[in-house]
Amino acid sequence: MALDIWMRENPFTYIWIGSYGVAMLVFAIELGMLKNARKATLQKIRMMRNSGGNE
Amino acid sequence: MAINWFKYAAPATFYGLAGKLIPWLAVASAMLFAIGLYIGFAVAPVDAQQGEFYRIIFIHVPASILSMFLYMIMAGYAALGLIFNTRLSAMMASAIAPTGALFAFISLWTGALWGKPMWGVWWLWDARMTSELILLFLYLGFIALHASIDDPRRADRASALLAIVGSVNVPIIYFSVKWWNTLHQGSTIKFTGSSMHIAMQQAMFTMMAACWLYAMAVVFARVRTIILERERNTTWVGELSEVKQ
Amino acid sequence: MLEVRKLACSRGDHRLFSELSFTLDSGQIMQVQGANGSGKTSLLRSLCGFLMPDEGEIIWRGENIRELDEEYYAEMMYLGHLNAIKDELSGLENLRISAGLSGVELTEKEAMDALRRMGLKGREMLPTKVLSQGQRRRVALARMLVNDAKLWILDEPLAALDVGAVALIQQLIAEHLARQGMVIFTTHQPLIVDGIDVLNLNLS
Amino acid sequence: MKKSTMFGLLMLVVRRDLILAMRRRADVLTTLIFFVMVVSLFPLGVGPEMAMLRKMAPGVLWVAALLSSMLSLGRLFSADYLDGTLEQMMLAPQSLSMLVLGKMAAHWVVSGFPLVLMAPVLGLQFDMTGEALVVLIIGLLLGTPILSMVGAIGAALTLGLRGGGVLLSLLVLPLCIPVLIFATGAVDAVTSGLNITAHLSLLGAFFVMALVFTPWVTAQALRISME
Repeated sequence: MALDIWMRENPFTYIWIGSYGVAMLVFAIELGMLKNARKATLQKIRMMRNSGGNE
Repeated sequence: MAINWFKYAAPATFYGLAGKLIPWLAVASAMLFAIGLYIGFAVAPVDAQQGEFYRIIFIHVPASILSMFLYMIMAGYAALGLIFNTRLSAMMASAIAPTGALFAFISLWTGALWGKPMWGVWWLWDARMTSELILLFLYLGFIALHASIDDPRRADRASALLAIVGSVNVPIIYFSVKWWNTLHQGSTIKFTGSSMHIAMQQAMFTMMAACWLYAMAVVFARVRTIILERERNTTWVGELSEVKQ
Repeated sequence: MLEVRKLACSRGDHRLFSELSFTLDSGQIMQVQGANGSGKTSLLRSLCGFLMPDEGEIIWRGENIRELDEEYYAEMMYLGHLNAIKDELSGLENLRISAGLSGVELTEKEAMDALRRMGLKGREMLPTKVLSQGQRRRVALARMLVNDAKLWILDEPLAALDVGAVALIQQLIAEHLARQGMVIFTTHQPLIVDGIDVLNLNLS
Repeated sequence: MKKSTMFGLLMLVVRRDLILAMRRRADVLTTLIFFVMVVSLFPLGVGPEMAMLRKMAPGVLWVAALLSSMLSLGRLFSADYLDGTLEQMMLAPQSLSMLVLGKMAAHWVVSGFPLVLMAPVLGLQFDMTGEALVVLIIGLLLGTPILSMVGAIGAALTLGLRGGGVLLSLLVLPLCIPVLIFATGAVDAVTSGLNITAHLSLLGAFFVMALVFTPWVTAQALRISME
């Protein structure tokens, strides 16, 4: 029950780290994955175009 | 008018349009998040019943609402793609799914964190939380089905059908769970609308708008990658400046 | 009768063929030729309505086969690579079921006669798992004897067959054409039908 | 040679699938044995206290029925897909939905109905009352066909995919939740002396809805998967 007491003493830390922190982390991961996917796709296409000759 | 719509329904046109919109959406979303958090934490007063903990709902409620709406929008795009065989709608459907699933996850996570101080338990088999969990399962099913089919056209069409079947089921599931829930336990703590301070409402709406804009920006960005992937053999992709460099 | 207009098909990223047009009339036979992977099977599967072509349309008696649906299927027969026979069932049961699925109810005698003509006398009642590859193919091809379809679509009908069976199939095709039927087929073996010109469609 | 009617074709498919099931009895039996085993494992896991077991019984039986029907669903179309029979079914001169309905019916007779027959015996293991057993069986009779019908959609969508079995469960199980809720709810209601008509009529409504829509949806899914 230590968590319960701590939670009531530090509600803002609990809210920020627990909810908003996790939500932001999720958003950050999603954005990171998007950026990565775009980079990888562009790279793949460039490689494909270069190897396939400029048609 | 009709011509315009068809023009934007072409992946090549939409790619450019989405590319122009994304920065604006992103900036607006970030600003609204900042404003919403400011109102939510600095302006809105402490709730008499729930103390500070109620502030979790500023992210929890928008996430829940978005996860449900995104599923419906996804099913709508899926149906469009299946009926009219438009390529862009199918891509939109598969671009929405991961974002919807993440919002469902955020909703469950923050719901649990709100539940602990309120109810004393992390999880309650309450109608809304259970439905949200099932919604997450439906999203995961859609994503898993799409991912396990190699042929993109079959993947689009099969998962579109699944999304439509799911969207017919979502209300049935919701009401079943709700009915089951009232049978098995008494009333749970409810947030009565009248007790909501005006600043709380403002914070909620601002956060909601921010989440919507975020979702749009992310979905557009994802759909752009999908378009690139699918259209990699076309000439217009070859002429893009980001491909040429 | 059968008209293909500007058909285009692809497999994944790869465009198999495009701008493909031809017509086939009663009493005509057409062989689809092309190297492996040139889209022969895909063309036949589009003609069956399994594959949705990227572009173009397939017209039967003046209407798109997608709209005709069951009316079209009542007039066509498809024999693919797969035999569509069950190991656990006997040749007789298999034939009666596959004919039944194509809308024809066979009496036991009709099915027996068909199997005998295919050279399976004495093996009609055996479960097909004990039959050889060629014999199983014969069970599948026995459907050519017991249907009244106008259009036959045959994908490699001669695969795994011996000389006698090949001659029989050629004879059956000739009979079908004489009844004003139509045939589209692919093959890697020569298929000669006496007195009739085989139209050629080259995909590669 | 006689032309077959729509009903004739439906019966042909049912008869064929039943004959095939008879010749592959092992498949049918394994599903049933799985059901019995899962149900029998529960008391070992939660302890032999009768009051609790009696309360758990409908839920345990239903979850076990759900899982065992998932096992057999994977085979619903895959054998016909692999040997080409499914192609021929799609070329039948009657609507594909009808043939699909026939396959669903045969699937239920083979893998749903035995569970219904087995349930009372297992219910006695959990000390269910006679009244509760009757309601449980009515619920299973109405509910297990829905599992076959909804499951067929999933089976058609996952046709020929790697790891199709697990994927199938992932797609179908969430859709079956309402059936689970109302079928077990009916048993709960009768044990606490409440009226069960609401539960059973809702189950009946689900059954009719599934009967109307799922064959068509499954036929569409099969067409997508065959491309």
